[in-house]
Amino acid sequence: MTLIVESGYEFWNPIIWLIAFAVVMVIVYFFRRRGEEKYKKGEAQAQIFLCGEEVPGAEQRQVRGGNAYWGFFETLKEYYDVIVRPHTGIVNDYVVWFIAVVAISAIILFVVELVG
Amino acid sequence: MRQIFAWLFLIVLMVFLVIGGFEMMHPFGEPPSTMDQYIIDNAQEEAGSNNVVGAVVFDYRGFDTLGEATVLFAAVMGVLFVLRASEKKEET
Amino acid sequence: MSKIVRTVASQLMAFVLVFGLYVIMHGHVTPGGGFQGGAIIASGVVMLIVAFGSGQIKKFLRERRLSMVESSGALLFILVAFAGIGTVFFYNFLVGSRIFGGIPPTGSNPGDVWTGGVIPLMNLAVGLKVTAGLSAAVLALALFSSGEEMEE
Amino acid sequence: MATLIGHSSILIIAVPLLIAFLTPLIGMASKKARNAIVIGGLAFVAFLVFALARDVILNGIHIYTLGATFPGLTIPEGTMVPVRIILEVDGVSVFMGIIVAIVSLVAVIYSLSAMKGETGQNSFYTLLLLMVGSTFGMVFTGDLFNLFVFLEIASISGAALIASRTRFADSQEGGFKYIVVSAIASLMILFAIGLLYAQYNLLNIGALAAAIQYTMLDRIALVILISAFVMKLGGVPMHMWLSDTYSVAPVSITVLLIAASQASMYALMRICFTLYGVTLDLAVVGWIIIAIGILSMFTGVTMAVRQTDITRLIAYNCVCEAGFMLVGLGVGLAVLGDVTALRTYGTTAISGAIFHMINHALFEGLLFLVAGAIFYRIGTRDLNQMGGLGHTMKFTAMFFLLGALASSGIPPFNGFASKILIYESVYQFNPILTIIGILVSIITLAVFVKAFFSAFTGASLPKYEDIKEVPKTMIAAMTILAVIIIIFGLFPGLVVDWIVRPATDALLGQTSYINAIVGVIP
Amino acid sequence: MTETLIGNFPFVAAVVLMGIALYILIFRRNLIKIVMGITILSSSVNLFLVTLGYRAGGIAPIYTDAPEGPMVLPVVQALTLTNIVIAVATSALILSLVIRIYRHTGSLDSKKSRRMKG
Repeated sequence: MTLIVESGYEFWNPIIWLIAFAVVMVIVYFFRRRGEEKYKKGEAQAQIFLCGEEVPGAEQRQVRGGNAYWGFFETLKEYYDVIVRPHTGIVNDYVVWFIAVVAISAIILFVVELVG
Repeated sequence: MRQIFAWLFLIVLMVFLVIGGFEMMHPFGEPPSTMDQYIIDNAQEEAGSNNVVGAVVFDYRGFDTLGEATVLFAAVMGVLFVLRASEKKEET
Repeated sequence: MSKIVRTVASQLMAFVLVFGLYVIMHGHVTPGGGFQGGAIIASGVVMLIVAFGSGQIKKFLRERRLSMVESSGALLFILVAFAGIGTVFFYNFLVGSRIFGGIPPTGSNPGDVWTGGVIPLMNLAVGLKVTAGLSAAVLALALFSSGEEMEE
Repeated sequence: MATLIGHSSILIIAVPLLIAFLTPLIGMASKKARNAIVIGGLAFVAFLVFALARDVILNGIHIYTLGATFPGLTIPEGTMVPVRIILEVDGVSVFMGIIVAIVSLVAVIYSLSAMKGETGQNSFYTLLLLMVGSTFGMVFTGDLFNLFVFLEIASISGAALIASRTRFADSQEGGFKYIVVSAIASLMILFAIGLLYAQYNLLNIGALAAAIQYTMLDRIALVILISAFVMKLGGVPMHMWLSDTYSVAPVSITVLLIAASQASMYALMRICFTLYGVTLDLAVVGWIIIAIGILSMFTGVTMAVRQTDITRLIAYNCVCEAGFMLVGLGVGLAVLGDVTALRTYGTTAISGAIFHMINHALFEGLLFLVAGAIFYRIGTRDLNQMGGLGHTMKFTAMFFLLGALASSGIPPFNGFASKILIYESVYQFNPILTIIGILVSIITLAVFVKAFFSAFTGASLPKYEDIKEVPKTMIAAMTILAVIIIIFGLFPGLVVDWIVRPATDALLGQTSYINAIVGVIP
Repeated sequence: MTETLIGNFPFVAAVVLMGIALYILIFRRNLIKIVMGITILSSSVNLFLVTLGYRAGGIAPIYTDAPEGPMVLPVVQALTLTNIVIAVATSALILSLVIRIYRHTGSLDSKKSRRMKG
């Protein structure tokens, strides 16, 4: 009956972690306070500044989900070509994969038995 | 490509099952019967039923029959549920 | 379908009902039981649907009402199972009692219907349930595929 | 109370079925009475589950022989083998039972307003109750064929529920794929059960475990069983049905489908640890399961990054989380034979896998409920159409953030508590697996950052100006899961000590499981 | 060898039937044919279960006016009955789903009628 999760040779106690987190938050808040009195609402510094251009509307400012991580997919293009091709939504292929797993694991089991 | 691999895996699976069926199985006609022989002997006293299969279905393994009736109930409910009229639109 | 088919089907339905009820009620003595007898009667209903068309059958038989009958049959079945919970769930509490309580002599014997404990009751419940359920499923499929409107 | 506890294992299965048979009759009369009896029955079942869990953890395995003269009579006079169907409830079973109880209550509460606009609600609640009862049956039964029957009930009712939005083509397609895959998997399972029956003339798991000799037919049966159950829980490369079905089902059903997949995971554990145990050549089977787990983690998370459908994204994340459990399970299985390794890290790996199962059900359920709330309000699942919803749907946004952090293993949430167990135990088995796991967790965080920012943050779009927060009952359902997640995150030690360790010991205690059946010859 | 080869032939017949069913499920794209494949698969499992319970020269396990001789095993027959009902239920539900899919997409081909991939 303890608050500690023993895992092999390590332990994890969220209470200690939370205390440390709270201390860090207090320090961060202290630093943030020092800059706050320079901030005044309703002035130019509260506006969005886009290198002098006028700010586009909400629709254009939105980052679409499809556009996120563009470089990630560009880098891993070959990997994604390989990994997406089996995902044909055809139900027959699902059966093929099932039979493949059964056959391959059976072969592995019996090969190991014959060898060892 | 897909055809070749599908044929290959299917043939491998069939070979395993056929070998098992030929060689490893108990010979056809004399199965091991420790549990079933007890049921055949005692069905008349315990369940009071001449039909031993009926005794198994409704007494010894009656819970399976409840599940079986539930499967049929679920399927009929599902058929009526899938083929129902849905003109009453939701507000989304 | 033609008039001959309709007449023959409507006449045959009585025999189908009698045979199905026989199979259901003698399930603990002879081959058969609730599922088999229910399937027989449901096949009779399917024969009527084929002969008269689902539009005609719809007038006096709706799938919703059939599913009501089915759920009451399932309810009867599980209640019979619950009735044994004084000792154990699914306990055959009627063997040796006054209702269906006869115990047949060991070995080969001419069967006696008044045996089996709860098995005849369960056969009846399952027969009711299977009859209504299969008829409801087939009727729903026939109505939908023939473009009839379904109830909610 | 004692008699209630004595009969609780069957009542937990039979009461949902009874209410399911009653629901169409009551629903004709009044909707309020139907909802009341559904929620009341499930609350009663949940109470029974917790009482049974306390009893099992205190007093050991709970036996219930159906149809015998008294519940403990597993083997009748005149024979040496069990004849009747026996419910055998040990630590793992009650652990799974707790998962199903929580999840089913949440699903019903959520459905109250999420399904209000749909037709055919009587059939909906009937099928939902059938699914809950059959999932309880899967985790409580001690009989192989009974397991198959309950698997079939769960598959059929689940497929009908997935296809419940009949005006969308893709939901019909998802239901079709689910029922086809489930039918094939369960029929192969029945074939394997027939192989076992042909040699030992037994169907009871404990008696089979006592009698099994690992002949060639046992190997074939083992392979078929493992592959079929892995297919049912959605491990790569048999995961493709999962993203198709989870993404189109009503989310309250998806939460139940997660519980059903967890029940398949439980069946896999039962097969590997209890039925075969140390007789199977552990390293090979363990490494097969580890390989499937690694593939699931990597494929799931990399496929999740490129999805633009939010429920599909979370579904692929489910595949990834299932991979973590499979890896922990496989490591525990691979070292089952060697006592020192088992005591050093094998037990920890299995506890991590078991602890991750309930965490998985909780936070994936919360994420799916949030996605369903978004769909309920704006009527689309496409991330490209969303944006700025956090301005109006504040609770929903907070719940999504909570679930995302828990799922990607950020301290102090519960996902971290179970993942660290898996990491450190697996590290002593093979460091590369741990490195892959941490990498996968990082990509998981990236997945949810993408989903959160494109759905909730940003300037509020004009077309969603009038979007309101979702109704109270949906908020309540999500709040239940969120509170449980926070509690599990703050006090993981209590959870591990109270339910996870007993489950692990029950899973490793094959001899006690067998003796509970075979040992009590009158 | 040969007598086991001859004697165990019913098991192999069940396995061959299962092979036919799996062939249909792999290579036939028509949804109705997929339903037929599932039905044949369940029939093969039923055949396998029934052959498991056969005893040489056995009679039906019913005591009403039973002739002399050993009785075949009753449990597998109960399992077969359960599996038959389950197969009927499954095919009914799948057929209703197929009807819905055809109404929506106008095609019975599992490749043309799919909406979700990737």
